[in-house]
Amino acid sequence: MTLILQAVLLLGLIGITLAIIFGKDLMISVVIYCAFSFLTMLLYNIMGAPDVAFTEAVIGVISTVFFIIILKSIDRKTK
Amino acid sequence: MMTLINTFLADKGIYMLTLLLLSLGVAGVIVCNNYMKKLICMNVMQVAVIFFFLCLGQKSPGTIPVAMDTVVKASDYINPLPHGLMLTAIVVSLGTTGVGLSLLLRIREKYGTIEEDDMLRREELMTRVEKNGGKRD
Amino acid sequence: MRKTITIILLITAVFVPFIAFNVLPVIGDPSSAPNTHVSDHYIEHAIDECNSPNMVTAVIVDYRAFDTMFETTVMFLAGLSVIMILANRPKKKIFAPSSLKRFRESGHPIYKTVNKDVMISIIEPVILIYAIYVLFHGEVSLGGGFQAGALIGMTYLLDVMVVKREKPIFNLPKKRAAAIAGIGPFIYALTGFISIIGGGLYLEYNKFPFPIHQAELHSIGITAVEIGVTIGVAGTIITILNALMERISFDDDIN
Amino acid sequence: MTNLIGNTPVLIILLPLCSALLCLALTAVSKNLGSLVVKISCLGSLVLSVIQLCMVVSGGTIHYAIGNYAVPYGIEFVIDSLNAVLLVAFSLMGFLTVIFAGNFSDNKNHFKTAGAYAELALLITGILGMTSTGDVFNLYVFLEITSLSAYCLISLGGSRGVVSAYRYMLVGTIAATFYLLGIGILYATTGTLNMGDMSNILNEGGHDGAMLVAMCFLIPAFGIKMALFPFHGWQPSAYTHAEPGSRPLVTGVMGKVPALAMFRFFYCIYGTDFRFFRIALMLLGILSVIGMIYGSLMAMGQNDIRKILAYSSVAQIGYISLGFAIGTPIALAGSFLHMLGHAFMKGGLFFCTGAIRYKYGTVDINDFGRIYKKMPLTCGLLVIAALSMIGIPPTAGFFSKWYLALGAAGQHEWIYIAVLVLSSLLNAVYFFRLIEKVFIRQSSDLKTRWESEVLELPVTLIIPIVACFLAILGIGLFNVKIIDVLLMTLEGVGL
Amino acid sequence: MINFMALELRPLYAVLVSLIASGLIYVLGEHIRPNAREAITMVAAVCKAVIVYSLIPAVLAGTEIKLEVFKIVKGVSFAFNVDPAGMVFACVASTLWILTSIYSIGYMRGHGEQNQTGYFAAFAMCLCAATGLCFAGNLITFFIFFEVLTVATYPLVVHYRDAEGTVSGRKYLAYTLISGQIFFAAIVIVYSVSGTMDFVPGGFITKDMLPMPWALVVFFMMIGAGIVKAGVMPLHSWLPAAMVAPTPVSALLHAVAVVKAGAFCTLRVVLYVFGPEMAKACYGADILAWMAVFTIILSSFIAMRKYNLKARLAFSTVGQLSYIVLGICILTPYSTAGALYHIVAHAFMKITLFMAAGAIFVTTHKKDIREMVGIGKRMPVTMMAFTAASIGIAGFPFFVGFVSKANIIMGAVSMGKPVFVATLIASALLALTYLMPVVLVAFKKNVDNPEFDEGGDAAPAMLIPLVITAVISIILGIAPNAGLHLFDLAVMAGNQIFTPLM
Repeated sequence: MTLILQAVLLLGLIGITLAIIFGKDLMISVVIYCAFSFLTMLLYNIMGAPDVAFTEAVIGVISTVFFIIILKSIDRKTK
Repeated sequence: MMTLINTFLADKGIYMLTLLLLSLGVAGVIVCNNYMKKLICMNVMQVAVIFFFLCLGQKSPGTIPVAMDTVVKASDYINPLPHGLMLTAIVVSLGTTGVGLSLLLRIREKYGTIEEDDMLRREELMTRVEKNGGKRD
Repeated sequence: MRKTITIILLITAVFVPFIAFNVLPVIGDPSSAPNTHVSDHYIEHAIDECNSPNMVTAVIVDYRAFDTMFETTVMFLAGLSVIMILANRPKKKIFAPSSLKRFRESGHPIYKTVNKDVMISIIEPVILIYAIYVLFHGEVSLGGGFQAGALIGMTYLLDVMVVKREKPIFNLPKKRAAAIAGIGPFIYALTGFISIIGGGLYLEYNKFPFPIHQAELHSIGITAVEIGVTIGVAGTIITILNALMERISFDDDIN
Repeated sequence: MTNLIGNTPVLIILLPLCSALLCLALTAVSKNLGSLVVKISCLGSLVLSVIQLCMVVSGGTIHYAIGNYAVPYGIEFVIDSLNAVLLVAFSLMGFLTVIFAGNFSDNKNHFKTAGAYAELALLITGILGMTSTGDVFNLYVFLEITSLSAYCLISLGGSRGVVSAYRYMLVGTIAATFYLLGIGILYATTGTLNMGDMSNILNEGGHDGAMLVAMCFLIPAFGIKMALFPFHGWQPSAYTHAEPGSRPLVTGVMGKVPALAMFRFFYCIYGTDFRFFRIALMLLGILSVIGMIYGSLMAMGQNDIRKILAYSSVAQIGYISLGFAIGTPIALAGSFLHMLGHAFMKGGLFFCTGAIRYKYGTVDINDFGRIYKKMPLTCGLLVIAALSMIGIPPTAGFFSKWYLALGAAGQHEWIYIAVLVLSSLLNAVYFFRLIEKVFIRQSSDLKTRWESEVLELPVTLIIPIVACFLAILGIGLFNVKIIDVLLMTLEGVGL
Repeated sequence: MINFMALELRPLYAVLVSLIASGLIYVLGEHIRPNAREAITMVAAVCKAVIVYSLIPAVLAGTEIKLEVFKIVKGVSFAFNVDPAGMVFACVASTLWILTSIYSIGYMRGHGEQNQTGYFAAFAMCLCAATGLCFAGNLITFFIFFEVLTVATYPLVVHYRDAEGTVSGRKYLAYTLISGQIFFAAIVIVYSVSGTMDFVPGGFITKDMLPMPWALVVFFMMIGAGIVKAGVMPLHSWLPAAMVAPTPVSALLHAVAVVKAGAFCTLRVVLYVFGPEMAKACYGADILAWMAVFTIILSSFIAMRKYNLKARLAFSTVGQLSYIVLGICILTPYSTAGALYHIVAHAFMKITLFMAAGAIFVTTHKKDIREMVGIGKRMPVTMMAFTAASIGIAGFPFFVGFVSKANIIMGAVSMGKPVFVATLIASALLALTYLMPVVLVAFKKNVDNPEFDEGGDAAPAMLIPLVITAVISIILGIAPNAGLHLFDLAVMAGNQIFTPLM
């Protein structure tokens, strides 16, 4: 059962990645990267790695904040 | 049906999806025109590898690797080694992201753009200027 | 065109071998190679060898402590690199609070209902206490030095991003944070060195020259190391955050 | 004291590490203390590695288990004769670079200087660690330390440097990811991370598929890191625009360490019994042959001395991997001899470039005309290093080429000999162009930053130049001693 | 306790003396006065000559002088082995270094040359390499010195640092480096098939090691380096191009070190590596001999068409060097001795010619033969020496050229090769046709060229060496063994090679 859940979450991650690659707005990319990070955390938890999940949770927040700070000084729109 | 899917997933499916994620990440790094997106894709790539390692450590009846009792049996707990390794890998990825972001900021300041094709054009121009001894043609 | 070819090559290179060879173990198989050879030893001996019920902690700060030392160093290195790269940039004001200031002055409803200064000053100590809990409880339950450090970093992040105070809750500006981030891994390295003084090999906690029971020595070692990691990680995150936000510059503090 | 000597493998790495960690804090105490500590620690590391080499030569391979855990459970350092020799060369190069770098630092800003020193020390740490570790994951961590500090050092070289560093970072992270994936597959097959243990399990047989798949990831990974031919895209601009003070180390040593790791994987872990070994060698041979020709051809078209040297590195890495592709002990020894020699040649050439840049502020070879009258020592090294690159005896380059060719002849790979000859002729074209420019071209007056009647350069610039000069000739003339030491390890692993 | 005066160590000293001199000149170079630079050169030259001469008695007595300094590559030593053939070349090189040094001092000062530090340093380096070549005991030692010689000559060729010099420097490098690298590949192949590299009189390669087509390929790969340096057509074109260098350099190139090193390389490869039997069996010697014949005739014709004196002499060198190659390829003891002795003969004659040409250039700034009408009036001594050397080149009896050519012809006769005999005789006549006009023009009666009325002969520093060499070349013609027993050495070398076969 966990495997199916993992597969579904992975599919979600793949979808998010595609959205990031093809997106036109960097802010949206960054925000859905935050979601990506959250899904990853869930996934790690399901796989029985709470330590890694904990770390990923913290890191996900921090790196998203980093990204957003950077976005302040660069153009949001991309081709 | 359920067991069939489970067997397939356990055998190949999860690995396939992980590798797909990895390929997407690598492809993103190569294809994306925007340096910021390249950086995000780089993170995706690293997550895929971390995921791959954690897959290796799964054990179907096992619980999380925190000992509940003083006497432990190996088959009761999930393999802790990949977790340890991947903690390191995550930290490294955070470090790389930080460095990448600061480089990005710097590039934006020096060149005014973070798009690959603009950059290439600008670099070509700079090379030509350098060749002409500082004069623009 | 070149990119397309690269990607096609890449995907073939990744998938063909996997389809051609059945090289990976079945997920969840308790008898697969990665789950038997070394890992059994870690699971079964974590408690008696390292006095740490959390096997992951046992692995990262005892069995493979050397890796973790360099992992912390990587963090320090990242922080250092960020300030080196961003040094000599034109100094600007901290923009995050000032941009929020617009919200505040325009009378956004959120600023009317919640006094965020109060809120933050309640949340921050809680997070800090949690961080310390995670730090010292790492060998028993989830967490460890890295998470604790990241939490401390998060506290600072909240502090500088949300609140505009005269003095932040801990005043760690500029390069001082980087210097502190360096001290963290140094504590780690020093801990390892103590066991050399005690006559053992590097990071051999058993050989600490303290007259205590062996299991306790491991606890002391792990705790010391975790403190190092915490300092390193917290320092680094604060450094990077400062550098990215404040656009710190080395120019302003020429001694 | 004896206790400390027993811990040399780890102390060699700890010294630069601790100095780097404390560098910033010490600078807060006193202005120049941080950089001084880095210099001293690099010297200490050099001394220790020499002691360690003596120990290895007399007493055989050193196994150092960190934390005193039994082998597959903890991390292990394995110092065999190969590592020991390379450690001496790399730490010497590190020490020289640290001395050299002082001339390019910002004298007004002590913290920035200290930061640059810390980066350099960490780069040295990573390089030394990668050389001595015996654990595949530990190798990854050191690889990341090396890479991260290299990204930073490259980005410090001006606005072009930032872009080069960014591109290198993207490619380098792909390499690191592939490496992780490769060792992941090997871990999935063997359940261990220790190199020796892994080798034992893999050699029981039946793992050929997994080994092949892992190899598919490992070759690009190491290829990118060492700038082997099709993966070299990041390298020329990165080497060109790296921070001048650290450039000798970045260009001279950084590419060699992944080559060593590659050797470890294919010869020490996989072993020659691997079913696809010959095919892999052939592939590697083709790549290195193309790389040798391509690098030399590209270098011929450049005017910037840094670019010339950067492209020539692509060719020279080809020499090293050619030795791996031939695979007999003598060819492998040639490969490692070239690794040592090239570290000093390329490092030395960049020391010269740095010195010329320091004194006259130019890197265009068209401006080099007749500086040899003002800087005979620098130009002497420039010529010796260039001749060594071409492979004129009695410099180091000739002898490594000799062993490579001898190995190729032993395996009846005549085409490799032809390529070696062709490549050295192409090298000759651009290096003699450089020499011609240095010695022949008349030039306009160049402004000098350093006026002294007695010495042509500051002492801190002269020391590395003289040391490289001696090292190139020394490695050449005493190559048999080095080869004997190298063969202590290589006899067992080659074809 | 090592005996520092031991016979075995002397070849090493001979090499080191000039190496140290070169290093000293380069390092001190700009900081010391020109006198000191020249003094270093002279002292080193004399020391070297003394060391080399001191070895002659032992070699004549048949003593083996072998020295293994250290292992240069795995399995092979950096070895010196003094044998008669090497001794001949070493004597020539060290003797002529003294004379050339005196001459260069005069020339350089008289001409006010630049870059003298580099000049003297590179010159000493060349001599170091040439001596090393003579005494090298195995292929790799030989190759090391051979390449050092190649590189050390380069700064001399481009001495003037001008466009023309650069072009000829490139040409020189292209020829020598390519052939040198191919030589390297061949050495590797030879070592890997035979497992040895020591020179053996009579060769060490057998048919089992290298079957036929490969033997020829490897033969030419090895010989290529030699014949490029020796200027055998069609690989000669760097040699006339290198004429742009100052005259002492040309003298060095043509007489003392470089082309002779090529000829010597040919000798070593044909007779000491492949050996007469193998060289004959793989047709290498025959092909090379025909190439030499072709070169001898053609170069003479080209020389006639050149009016620049140095260029004419250059083509003369190309022809004369092919005598040596031909002598080696006839593969008899006589011709080998003749070829070796021709190294001596040609060295003394050609250096006289070049020194004379240089003296004319420095004194009157004339390069073209057509402008030299009546120059004998102003520079009688120089032109007398020139005449003597010219006659010697043509091979008149009682001149040194006769001895060597007679030996080569005797060898050709004994092998029954009438074409070679005819070639040698024809070329002697051709040599007369291109050198005599110079003499005739110089001493033309009834012409009163106002340019040559006053001024007197060349400066003594130039005049003395060239008179000495001219005199030596006459003395050696009358008594081939005079002084250094060079002829005996050459004959010994020939016998050593062919005795085991007979």
